[in-house]
Amino acid sequence: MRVDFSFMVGGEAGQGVQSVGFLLARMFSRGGYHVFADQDYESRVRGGHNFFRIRISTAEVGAIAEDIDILVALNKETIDLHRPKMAQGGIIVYDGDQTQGVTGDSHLLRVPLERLAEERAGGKLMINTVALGAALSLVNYDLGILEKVLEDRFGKGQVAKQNVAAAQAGYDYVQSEHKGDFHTLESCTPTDRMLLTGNEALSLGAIAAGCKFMAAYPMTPASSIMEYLAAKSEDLDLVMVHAEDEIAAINMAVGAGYAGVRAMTATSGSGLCLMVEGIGLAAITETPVVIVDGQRPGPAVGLPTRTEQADLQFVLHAHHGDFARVVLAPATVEDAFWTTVKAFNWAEKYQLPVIILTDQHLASSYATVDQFDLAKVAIDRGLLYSENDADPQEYMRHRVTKSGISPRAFPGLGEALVITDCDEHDESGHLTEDAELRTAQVRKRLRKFHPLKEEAGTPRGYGPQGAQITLVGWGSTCGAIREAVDILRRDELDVNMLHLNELWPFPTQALVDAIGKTRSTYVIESNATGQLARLIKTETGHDVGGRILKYDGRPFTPAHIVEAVRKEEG
Amino acid sequence: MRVDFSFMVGGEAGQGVQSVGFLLARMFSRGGYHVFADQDYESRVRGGHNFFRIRISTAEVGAIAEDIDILVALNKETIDLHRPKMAQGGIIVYDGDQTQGVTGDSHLLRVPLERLAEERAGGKLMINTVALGAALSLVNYDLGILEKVLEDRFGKGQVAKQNVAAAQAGYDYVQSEHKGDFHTLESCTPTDRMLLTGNEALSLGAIAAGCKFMAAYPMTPASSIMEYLAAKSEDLDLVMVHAEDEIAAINMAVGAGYAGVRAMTATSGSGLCLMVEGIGLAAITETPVVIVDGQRPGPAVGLPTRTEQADLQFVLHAHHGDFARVVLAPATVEDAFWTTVKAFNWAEKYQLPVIILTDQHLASSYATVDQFDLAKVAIDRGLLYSENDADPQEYMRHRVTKSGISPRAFPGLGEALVITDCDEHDESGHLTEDAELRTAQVRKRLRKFHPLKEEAGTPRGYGPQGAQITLVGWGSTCGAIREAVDILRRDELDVNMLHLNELWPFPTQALVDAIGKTRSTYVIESNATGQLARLIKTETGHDVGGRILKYDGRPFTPAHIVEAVRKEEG
Amino acid sequence: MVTMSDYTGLKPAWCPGCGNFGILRALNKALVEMEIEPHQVLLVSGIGQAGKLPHYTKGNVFNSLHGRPVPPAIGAKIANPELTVIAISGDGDAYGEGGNHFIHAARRNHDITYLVHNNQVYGLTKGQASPTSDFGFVTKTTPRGAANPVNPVAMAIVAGASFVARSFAGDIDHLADLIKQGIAHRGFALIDILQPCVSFNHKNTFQWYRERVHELEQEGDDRSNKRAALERALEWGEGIPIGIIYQDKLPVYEDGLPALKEQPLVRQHVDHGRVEKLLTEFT
Amino acid sequence: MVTMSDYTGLKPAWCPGCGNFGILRALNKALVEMEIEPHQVLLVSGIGQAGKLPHYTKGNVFNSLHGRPVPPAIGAKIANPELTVIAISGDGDAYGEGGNHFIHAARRNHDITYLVHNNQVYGLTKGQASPTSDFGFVTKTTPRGAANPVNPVAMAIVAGASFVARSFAGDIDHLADLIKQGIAHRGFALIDILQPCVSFNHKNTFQWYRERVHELEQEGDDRSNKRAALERALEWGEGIPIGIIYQDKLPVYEDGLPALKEQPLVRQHVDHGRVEKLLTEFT
Ligand SMILES: Cc1ncc(C[n+]2csc(CCOP(=O)(O)OP(=O)(O)O)c2C)c(N)n1
Ligand SMILES: Cc1ncc(C[n+]2csc(CCOP(=O)(O)OP(=O)(O)O)c2C)c(N)n1
Ligand code: SF4
Ligand code: SF4
Ligand SMILES: [Mg+2]
Ligand SMILES: [Mg+2]
Repeated sequence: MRVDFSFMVGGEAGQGVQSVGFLLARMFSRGGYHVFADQDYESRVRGGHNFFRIRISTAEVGAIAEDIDILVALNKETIDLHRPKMAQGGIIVYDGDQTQGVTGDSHLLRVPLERLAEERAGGKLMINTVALGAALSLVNYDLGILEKVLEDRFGKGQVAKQNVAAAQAGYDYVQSEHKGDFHTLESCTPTDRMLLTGNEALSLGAIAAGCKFMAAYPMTPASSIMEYLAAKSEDLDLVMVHAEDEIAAINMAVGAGYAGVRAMTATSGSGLCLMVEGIGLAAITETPVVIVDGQRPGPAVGLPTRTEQADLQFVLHAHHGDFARVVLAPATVEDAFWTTVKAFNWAEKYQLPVIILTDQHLASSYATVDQFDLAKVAIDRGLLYSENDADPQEYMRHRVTKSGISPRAFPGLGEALVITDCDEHDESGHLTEDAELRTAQVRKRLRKFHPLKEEAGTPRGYGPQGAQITLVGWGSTCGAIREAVDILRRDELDVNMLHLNELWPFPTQALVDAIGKTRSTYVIESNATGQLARLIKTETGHDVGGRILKYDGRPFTPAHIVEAVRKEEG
Repeated sequence: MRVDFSFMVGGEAGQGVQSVGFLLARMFSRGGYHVFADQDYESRVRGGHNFFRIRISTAEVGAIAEDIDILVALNKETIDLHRPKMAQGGIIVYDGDQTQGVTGDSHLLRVPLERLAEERAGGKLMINTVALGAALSLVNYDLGILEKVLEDRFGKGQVAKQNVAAAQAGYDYVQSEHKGDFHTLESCTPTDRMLLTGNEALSLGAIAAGCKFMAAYPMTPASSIMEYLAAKSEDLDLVMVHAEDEIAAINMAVGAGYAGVRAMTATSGSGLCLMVEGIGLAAITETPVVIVDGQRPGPAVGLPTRTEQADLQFVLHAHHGDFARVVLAPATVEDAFWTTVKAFNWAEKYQLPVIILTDQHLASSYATVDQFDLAKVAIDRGLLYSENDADPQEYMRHRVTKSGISPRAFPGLGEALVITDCDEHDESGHLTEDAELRTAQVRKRLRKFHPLKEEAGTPRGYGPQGAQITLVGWGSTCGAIREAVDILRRDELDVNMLHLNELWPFPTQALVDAIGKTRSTYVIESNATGQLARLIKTETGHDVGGRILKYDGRPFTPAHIVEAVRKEEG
Repeated sequence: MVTMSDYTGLKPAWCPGCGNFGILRALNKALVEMEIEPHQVLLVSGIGQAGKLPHYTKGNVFNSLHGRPVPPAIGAKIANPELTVIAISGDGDAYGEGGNHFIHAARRNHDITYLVHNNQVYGLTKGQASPTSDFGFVTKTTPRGAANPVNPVAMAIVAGASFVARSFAGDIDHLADLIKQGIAHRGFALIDILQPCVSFNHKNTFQWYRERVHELEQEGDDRSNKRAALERALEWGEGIPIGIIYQDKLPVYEDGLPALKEQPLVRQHVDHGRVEKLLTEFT
Repeated sequence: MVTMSDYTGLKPAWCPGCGNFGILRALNKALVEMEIEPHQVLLVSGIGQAGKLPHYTKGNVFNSLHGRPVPPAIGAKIANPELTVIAISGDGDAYGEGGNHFIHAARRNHDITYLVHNNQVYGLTKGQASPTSDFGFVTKTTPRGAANPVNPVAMAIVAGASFVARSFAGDIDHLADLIKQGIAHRGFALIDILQPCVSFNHKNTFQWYRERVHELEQEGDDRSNKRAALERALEWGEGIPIGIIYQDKLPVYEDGLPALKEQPLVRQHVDHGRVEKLLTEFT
């Protein structure tokens, strides 16, 4: 039988919500479960209300569930807010000694977290680990791997030991005091599956693709990419520059790209606004650069720690003038790795800016994935100039070719001078005002789009081909839509999914084929105006009436989608 | 009989091409002619090749012609480049003494410009005015008003006098030495029509609309707006701040708008890239601001002194998140005035950013227009809060209303505190993370779009309704398309024009009506991908196949359009 | 009479013990003591922990973009010079993202007061290095230590600010007094405020600052001597001077604007008679 | 052997008599005398008259956006430290639009040489005020005169640059010598070059500068004393010092990058063995 079980850990910022949540997720991923977990936090460092949701399953899982089986409540607010979502037989672990005013009995299990932490694990700092033990105890989960998990996190030593003691205290307490049901979760076959966030997968993708240079300015939810690359810069021989602002960041990355190194930057909407001119610089100088935009609700600063998908039309059109670009939107944590590898290859192959649209939800959600097979990471640097091919004296960076792609040389690596300009230029790269040379360069830059469009993949389908109802989505909603398809099919609705992780070049034909055949189509997006629906209209002429939109900063759940579709389909 | 006559003045930057061109245009506008003139110059201060084209007519005229009747060539390059475009019987005035290697006889009239300037007008500086006199002489134009025209330009005094002498010298020389035909142009009834550029009209529109604050950073072709407002700041009690960069510029303007003053900024594509975040700031704080984007060829710096219309999709989508905005594109010099008045009204009425899309061609082209009737300039400041309506303690800047519009109060003018935030906020303006408040504010901001769309006008038609062929354009191409319609109709083609100067809200119904009826539609734009055509597709579903595109930085001529249509229509 | 309770705002979302509480209190105190009412004040802030301050007091509030409080503050001041305009930033906001506005607002000497909560770290985004982080300060974006820091007070003096001061969030009276002087000063007044961040800066703590700050002897000290001021400004490390480091009368940008001579722009209306005259210049 | 003719580029589109010609010549002279070949040089410029310089000589060229030559220069230098990277700006480019990059590149002390053609005006856009325009300088955007100017050399010193110099386009030998020293210096080297603009600056002419510039006595003068350097830096008006105003050995950003220890990034390849190890950290 399929196990599908949900935990939630809630409390104030600063109480260690993230830590318990992560450790729970890790315990189950080590134990062979599939895990999906997401984070909800406010734009503050202490106080407020944060929570971490973990769903574990024996089958693949790509979205959170609405119901909570076990809620670890580090404060009363958590109980008040989330009690209505407790599943039948669900249990709320909380510190009854410390939490005043909790009424009613249902779901509640009092565990003296603070007392146990002080008595058995050396202090209040351990409260959250006691809670972790309590939660694991409620599912009779084997604590055998706990020590290793804690050592991996805290290093071998006193801290790890204290944590083990704390968890054991919570575990033991529940085993002896809990009078209700236990939901036993046996370990499955342990695997070497990875547990990581979208941003971690993306960062690994960049590193695996040979990215050697990043410049960025901190901004949620992109900062953790900077921080990961910075942390690994010594071991992996790469450079991460914390720039003075986003303008500097993208221009540095373009400079490094020009000099021959795979380079990237990462930011969110506001920062992207400041990078727009740099996108045009990359376009006209035909310099490869990868730009990660971790979307969050806008306009402006909006909701800084929450999620949205309302940058699509912006990134498609950011910058004046006509030129080719690429916009990719990873659908899952695993996809974040592979999409990033593709982004670096296409940036160099087509010598243009590639934008990776991710969002806060994907960036900070954890999922279990099979270890990335690095043998499959092919690095394609595109057309390179070699002194064997042609006289370096005659090298011209922007030579007009049939494909629109001119061989790249790198400054200082040979005799060829690499000349380029963000003014319109001639083939040699020197500025020109000539009408014909201008026209030729514009055409050349646009022409690159044809082979690119050829190379682009097809959207991801799910469910039977030719179903009557198609749910169309893009980016981080993939897991939720997929699961909604499963649920709706169990309802006997004939539904499938079409999910895009390449937005530009747009997979026109695939959309035409899919939408042409369905009775009803729903575009599902985290924004207020239906930006993908608009793009579909522009590219295919199809006006998709059905829109399931959400723009409150919270991610879609499968249940939300299911309900919306059911309502429409009667 | 209709007079339709063209001059061109050409030479190096620094030779006074602009000066002669302007004076010629002024002489004819004073003399009662309709004038249209455009400028072509390179991104350099001395040298290179510049020219100034002046077309005069007894009927309205809104575009330049391809043929030149009189060419004033201040150097040999001018002759080489433009001789092929001389009309039958056209004449090239040049200084035969100074210009070597001019061969052939056709069109050429040697006038010793330099010698006459030195002998009769006190020096070489007067060469170009001698040429002016020579040109006027060739059309037997009455020099009576010359002195006044020169005094208006140079002030009463020695310089004006020398210029008169110089012009007279050129005039007399031609009268006595020219052996060929004269093309007599008699003065018409003098009028008080204005002769001004698109940017001058736009600046006047801003001033007339009560704009009191501008902040900007120099950038061709927007600098002349800054410069005009700066020049008039003392007399008209307004402030023009030359900011450190475009980011500062738009943010200053938004600050002034928040404080209750009509405020604007102006730039071109690259500068606009830097203003994108400020657009979102205006959107989420619901602050009125007018942003002029004088388009030029991109991407990036592109062709800095030339023209293009490739910012449309960019300004429609600039910034992450979903919100309402306005995009207007003046069609003619006269329209630049009225569109700007409208821009300020809409910005305040709907409390949002309004973008005026102009371009280098319109910005720097001169046209004659009837004096603007200031009695028709209505100023509508939109919904304002008054202490009589409600208790200032209860004032909330972002109150959720049915129309989406909340009354504005201004800080410091009363007791009401005006609170706003570029984070998502509640009605009072304080930051919030609440999902419902967020949703309500997003909807409110989008809702304003409905009354706006209602208020929007219909595109400008020309030619008979229901013609078989429709030419669709936007912005500065209006004059050229209009004239192309006239020419094609004389060819017996059943053509009309539909011209948009409001791009967003998009006049969907008007387009559907117009395109639905025609046999063939051509979208005419100065860009490489057909950005308006794309917008039409998105908004109406119609895929306009016919595209007449130009992206070499040079403006459309009627002849170019005529030829393209003829080719398609067989 | 204006009292402290007139300046009670929303409950701060700052960490308990944060230096920002002292700054908030000092600002309120200064405004109360100057008898300025909330509706006469405009607080323009950026994004960061510091940028939230305006919500926690009373006044007109324009909470602007990260790095950009200064330009809208300038725009609003020119629109209505009757407003007491105070811009509020964190160190990242002011000297990182907003560095260009900082130097040019100082240079043009706009008549605004600028409070920078300098905790030498990015607080809101959770602990990355800021441009004022001490050399070698290890953070997640500078795992091998931060680069040379910027010296904001020296920078402001060189850029042309006419009032440059430093204070400490742990000394509310000192800070309130400086804020009053800054508001009273005509021209650009920077007050760089040493502000402990208890969550992310475990080096520059209350204790650390307390051991180092010393009040400048204001008597007998020529505040307007730029060279001497720079000497004071460069002092950092074992001793950190607080107080007014430089003050002079310099041309104020707004004084050069003829349009502001008679009344604030916001109270003026367009005079179509004068526009009519402009039109005739084109005939 | 490298000769001047190796550095012949396209014909300049500058106005006859422009100070830029002298700068072009001095740069070529410096490169020739240092025996640097064109393909070893990377010239990164912004937009403006100054920004066109790279087209008029020989080398690798990245002609970048207005105000932005410094960041791509940094990116390229880190990608390939074997390149001699020279950034080139006008005064508007460097200190106006690019002001933030200027102070932070100086602060982090990146190993590039920065030539700023300071004509105290916007040349290419036809004569608007620049951040270095003298106080009261009347232009079309400052009809009542420009505000207080920025002092770029003082700014660079305060910001943290380790080599700060001023020269004059009218003194090619002096300038060429400074450029050589700037290139030889490890760290951020600013050379602010007084450059007459014959078309738009009729105040600060060749004559005007000639009457004022005086070479700093380099002997006996402790270049690395910041306070003394600031004294020199603040001198402007009747006398304008040229030469190296400040020089010191300060930590260089690129020296703190372990990835650059063995070979330039551009010659490195990703090692999937090492990536594999990273993957296991997530299991
Ligand atoms: C354009 C842009 N870039 C980045 C951010 C993310 N961001 C928000 S606050 C902040 C820095 C906060 O540091 P500081 O200004 O020192 O303020 P503090 O929180 O320390 O008071 C950053 C980088 C943003 N909101 N906008
Ligand atoms: C983002 C942006 N803003 C403005 C411009 C227009 N622009 C080009 S050069 C320039 C200023 C030139 O002055 P300076 O940097 O001093 O160089 P100079 O021409 O005097 O050598 C400006 C404002 C631009 N190209 N890009
Ligand atoms: S993170 Fe630091 S600056 Fe921010 S509130 Fe907490 S203590 Fe204060
Ligand atoms: S405008 Fe000035 S800076 Fe530009 S080329 Fe001419 S003289 Fe030189
Ligand atoms: Mg800070
Ligand atoms: Mg300059």
